[in-house]
Amino acid sequence: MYSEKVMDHFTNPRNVGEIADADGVGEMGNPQCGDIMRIYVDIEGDIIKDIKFKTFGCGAAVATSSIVTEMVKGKTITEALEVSNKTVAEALGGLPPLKMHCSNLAADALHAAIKDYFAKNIKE
Amino acid sequence: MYSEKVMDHFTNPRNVGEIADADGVGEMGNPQCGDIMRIYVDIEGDIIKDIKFKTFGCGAAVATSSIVTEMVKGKTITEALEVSNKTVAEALGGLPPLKMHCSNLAADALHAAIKDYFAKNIKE
Amino acid sequence: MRKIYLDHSATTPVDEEVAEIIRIYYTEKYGNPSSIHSFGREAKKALEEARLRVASLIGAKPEEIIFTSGGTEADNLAILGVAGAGQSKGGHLIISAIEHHAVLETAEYLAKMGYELTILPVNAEGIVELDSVGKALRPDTILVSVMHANNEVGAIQPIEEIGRIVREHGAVFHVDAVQTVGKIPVDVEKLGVDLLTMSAHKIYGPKGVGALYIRKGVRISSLLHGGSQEKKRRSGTENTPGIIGFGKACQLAAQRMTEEAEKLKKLRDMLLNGIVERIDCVKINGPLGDLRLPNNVNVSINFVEGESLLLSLDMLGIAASSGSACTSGSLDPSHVLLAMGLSHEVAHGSLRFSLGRQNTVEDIDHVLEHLPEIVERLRAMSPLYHQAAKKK
Amino acid sequence: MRKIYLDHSATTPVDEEVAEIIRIYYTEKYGNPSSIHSFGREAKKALEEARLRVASLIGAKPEEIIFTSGGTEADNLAILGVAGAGQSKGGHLIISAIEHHAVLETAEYLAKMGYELTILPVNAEGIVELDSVGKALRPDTILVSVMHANNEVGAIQPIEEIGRIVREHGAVFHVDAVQTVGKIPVDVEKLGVDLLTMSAHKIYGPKGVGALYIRKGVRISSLLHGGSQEKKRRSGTENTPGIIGFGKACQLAAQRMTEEAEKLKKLRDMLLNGIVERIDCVKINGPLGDLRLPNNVNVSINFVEGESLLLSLDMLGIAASSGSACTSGSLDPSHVLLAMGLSHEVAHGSLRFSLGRQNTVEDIDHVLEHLPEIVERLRAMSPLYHQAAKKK
Ligand SMILES: Cc1ncc(COP(=O)(O)O)c(C=O)c1O
Ligand SMILES: Cc1ncc(COP(=O)(O)O)c(C=O)c1O
Repeated sequence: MYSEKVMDHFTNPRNVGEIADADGVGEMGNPQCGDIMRIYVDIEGDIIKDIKFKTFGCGAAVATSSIVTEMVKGKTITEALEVSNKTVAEALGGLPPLKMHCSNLAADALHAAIKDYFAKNIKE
Repeated sequence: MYSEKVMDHFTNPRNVGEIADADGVGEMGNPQCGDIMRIYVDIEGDIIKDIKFKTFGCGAAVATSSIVTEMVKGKTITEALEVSNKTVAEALGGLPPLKMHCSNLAADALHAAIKDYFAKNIKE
Repeated sequence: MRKIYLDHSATTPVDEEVAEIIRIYYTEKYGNPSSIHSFGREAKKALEEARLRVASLIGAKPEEIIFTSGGTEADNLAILGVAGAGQSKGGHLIISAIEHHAVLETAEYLAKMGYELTILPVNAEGIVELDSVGKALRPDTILVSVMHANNEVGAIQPIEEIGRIVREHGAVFHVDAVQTVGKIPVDVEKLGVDLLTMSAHKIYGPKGVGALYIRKGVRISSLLHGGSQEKKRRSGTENTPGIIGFGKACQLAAQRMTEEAEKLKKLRDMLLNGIVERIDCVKINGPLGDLRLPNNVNVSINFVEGESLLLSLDMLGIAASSGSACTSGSLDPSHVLLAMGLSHEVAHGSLRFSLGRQNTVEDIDHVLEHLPEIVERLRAMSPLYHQAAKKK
Repeated sequence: MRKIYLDHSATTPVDEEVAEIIRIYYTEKYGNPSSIHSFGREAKKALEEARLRVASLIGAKPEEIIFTSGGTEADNLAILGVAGAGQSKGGHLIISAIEHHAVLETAEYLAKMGYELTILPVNAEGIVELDSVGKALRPDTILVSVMHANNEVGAIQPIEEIGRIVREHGAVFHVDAVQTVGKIPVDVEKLGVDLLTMSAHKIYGPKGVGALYIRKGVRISSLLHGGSQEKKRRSGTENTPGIIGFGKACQLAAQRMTEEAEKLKKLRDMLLNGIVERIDCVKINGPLGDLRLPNNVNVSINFVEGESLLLSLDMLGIAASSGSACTSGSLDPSHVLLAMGLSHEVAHGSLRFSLGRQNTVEDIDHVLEHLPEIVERLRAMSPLYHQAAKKK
C-alpha cells in the first residue's frame, strides 16, 4: 500500500512536536474527516530556522507532515512556498490514489503557517 | 441419478426384440421428444404369453420398458391393465423427478398394445 | 516476526481439513455435478451432502439452501430477489442502520429505482430497538432486513422478537447471519426468519462461497440467468470444491461451537478489560456480555486515528481492523459507529480485534503489552491529545 | 476400472500446481485483500499479479479485468450491465442462436423486461454468417453478443469480422470466450471486442472463478452491490485463492497452448475419423479443421439416444456428454444442434467428446474399440433403426 519511504516517515517521523511561541502556526484538515495537521515554524530573516509538526491522521498524513518539515527546514520562505502537496507526494515515492486528495495536506499546512507568520509580522 | 435396479434393467434389458405378427403392438412417445417405446404382446386366452419391446430413449425409457415386460409376462390382461407408469417407477426403486413425466411411458405402451389386441380381435 | 492474526471477522484461514477436501475435489473428483457420468455423479452426491451439512447448522431443510458466491451475493439475492418477485415495481423496504454494505447499498440501489426505504436506528450499544420495527412497518412493506450480529461492534440483535413482529405483519424477513453462523446458535425456525445469509470464509471455509436460506414457499427472483443449477434459482457451474469445503466447515463449526465460544469469550473479555485498564480515554463500542459476539473487541481510542494504530500494530505483526475512513475507502468513518452516536472524531480512532480459533492468551498478552506504547507514541504526535490534556 | 475423462468442455481437473497455490492462499496467506495489515497486503499483491496474468493471456490491460464467480456471472454482468448502463429502459439486443444459456437466458430475461431481441441464425456448420449481423443491426442496437467458439460443436466464429461490423455501428460487442481462452489465441485488440467472458474451470483452474474483460471506456452497471471491491464494479470479498489459481492457470495455458493444441487436434481427428469409419449413419456436427476447437468432437449417431450412449460409455469408465434433452433437464435437445438444422431425432443422438491435457492416443483407441459395440447394442434395441434398415 505505502512506499517504504512513507513507512519510514510514519515510523520515525522527523521534527515531531510543538514550538512554544512559534513565529507561525498553520493547521489543515479537521477531525471529522480524520486528518488534522498542525505545523509550527520559527523564521529568521527569510530562512525557516525551525519547524515542528503534530498530526492526527493516517499513515499518509503523518508521513507527509514529517517529510515536509525535512524538505523545508533551513530553506528560504520562497523555497518553502514552492513545495506543493504534489511535490511532497513525489518526495515520498508516491501515495495511494485515495490518499492523494484526502490526507495529503502537509504543504497546505506549511503554507498556512508561513501565512500566519506574515500576518503576525504585518500586525506588529 | 438412477437406482441400481434401473441400471440393471438398462444394462441387461429383459425381453428385447420384436414378435413377428404379434397379437398386439403399442407405441408411445415420439422421436421429437427423445423417447419411443414399442411393445409387442402375444395373448392366449386372457394370459400374456409373450411380450417384447424395442425402445429408443434414455436409461429410464429402456429400464421402464424392460421391467414392464417382466412385470406382466404370464399375467392376465386384467393384471396387466392394473400396471401403471407409477407402479413401474416404484418397481424400479423410483426414478429421478424429471424422468417421471418424460420417459416413464412403458405402462402406457403396454396398454396400447393390449388395446391393439382388442381392436384386432373385435374386427375379426 | 511472530504474527498474530486478530481480524477473523474480515476473513479466516481455511481449516486444514477443509483445505484438503477442497484439493481432492479440485484435482481428483473434479466432475461437473450437472454431468451424468460417474465424475459428475460423484460431485453431485458430495454437493448434496454439503447442502445437508450447511442446512443442519441452521436447522433448515437441505432444499431450502441455495449456494452463492459469498455473503454479498446472498444478501443481494435476498433483497433484489424479493423485490423482483413482487408484483409491482415498488413498495417499502426496512433495514437497520448498521447493516453490512452488501445489504445497505443494495437497499439504496432499490431506493434509487423507486422503492421506499426506512432505516431503523440503533441505540448507543448498536442494537435495534423493537418498537422502531413496529412503527416502521407499513401495509406496503415487502421486506425487513436486520443482521443477526454486527460485524464491527459484535452487537447481537433481537432477531427472534423482530421476527415475531414481522411475521405478524406478513413482510418477508431477511437476516444477514454472516457473523453469527458457526459462532453462536442459529436456528431459522426459532428465529422465525424467511431468508438468511451465510458466508463460508468467516468460519474457516473458503472465500467465494456462501449460501442463502430460503424458507419453503418464499418466492424470490434470481440474479444470475443461465444453466439450471440450484433448481434454476442460481445459475452457473457450481463451485463444488468450495461448496463441499463450506459443508465441512459447517460440520466442524457445529462440533466446536460451544467450546470455542467459551474460550473466545474469555480472551475477548481479557482484551477488552486489559485495554480499558491500561489506556485512558478509551470507549468500548458495542454491548458487553452475552449480547456481544464471543470473538469481537471494538474500542475507540481517543485522539488517535485508526489507520495509524493499525499500521503501528502491523509493524509488530498484529493484524486488526478499524472503522476509520482511511481503511474503508470512503471519506466517512464507519456508518455503524456513527449510527451508534459516536462523533466522527472518535469513530476515526476505533479499533476492532476479532478473535479466532488459533488465538491464545499469549496473543492477548502480546497486544496488551504493545498497544499502550503505540497509543502513547501516536498521542504524543496528535494535536488533539495535547489540547485535551490542556483542557483538563 | 480405467477412467477416461473426455468432458473437458464441461469442466477440467485443476492443475496440481494451481491447486497447490490455492491451498497456500487458503491456509497460510489467507488475508482479506481489503485489509491494510500484512496479511491483507500480501493477498492484495497476489491478486493484482493474477489480474496481470489473466490480462496478458488476452492482450488486455490489468485494469480492464474484473473478477467474477464464473463465466455465467461474467456473461450476466456483460449483458445486464450494458442494459443497466443505458439511458433508456429498452433498446435492441443481438445474440447468436448458439450462445451458451448464460447469454441466451439473460438476453431472454431482458426481452421479457421490454428489450427487443434478434437472434442470429447459424449455418449447417454452426457458424454465424456475416451478412446476418449487418442486417440485424438497428439504430437502437445497444449490444451484440456472439461467442468465440461454441461449447457443443466447437465451431469458431468470425469474431474479428463481426467486431468490425459492430464497431462501425457503435454498439457494444460482447464475446463469450469461455471455450477459446487458453485453447486458441485470443487477443481483445485483434478481435475488436468490448467485453469478453472467461472462466477458470475450463482451463485447469478452479470452479467458481471467472472474469469479464471490460474495454476502457465501456460503461456497465454492476450486478452485486456492497463493498467497493473491483473498483466498485463487483462487490463481495474477493475469492483471492481462486483468482490467484486462475492467474496461474492462465500463465500455464499461455506457455502450453501451441503445443497442446497441436496434440489435441491430432487426437480429435483420430477420434472423429475413427468414429465415422467404424459406425454407419453417423454425422459429424460442426466444422472440420481450423474452424473447429482443437479439443472438440461432436457426432450424431442416428437411431440411438444420447443419454443411453453416455450411460453405456460411463459403464466402461468413459466420461462424455450429449446434446440429448435427457441430459439437459429440458424437454428439447440442444438448441445449438437444432439451430444448425438437425432434426430433434438426430439431435437426441448426439455425443460430445471434449479432449484435454491428460488424454492420450490410448484413450482414443479405447473409445474407438468400445463405441461401436455400444451403438450396435442400442440400435438393436431401437425401433427406429429397424425401420430405417427396412426402408433401405
Ligand atoms: C455481516 C456481513 N455480511 C455480509 C458480508 C459479505 O460476505 P462476503 O465477504 O462473503 O461477500 C460480510 C463480510 O464481509 C459481513 O460481515
Ligand atoms: C461458452 C460458455 N459460456 C459460459 C459458460 C458458463 O461458465 P461457468 O461454468 O464458469 O459459469 C460455459 C460453461 O459452462 C460455457 O461453455
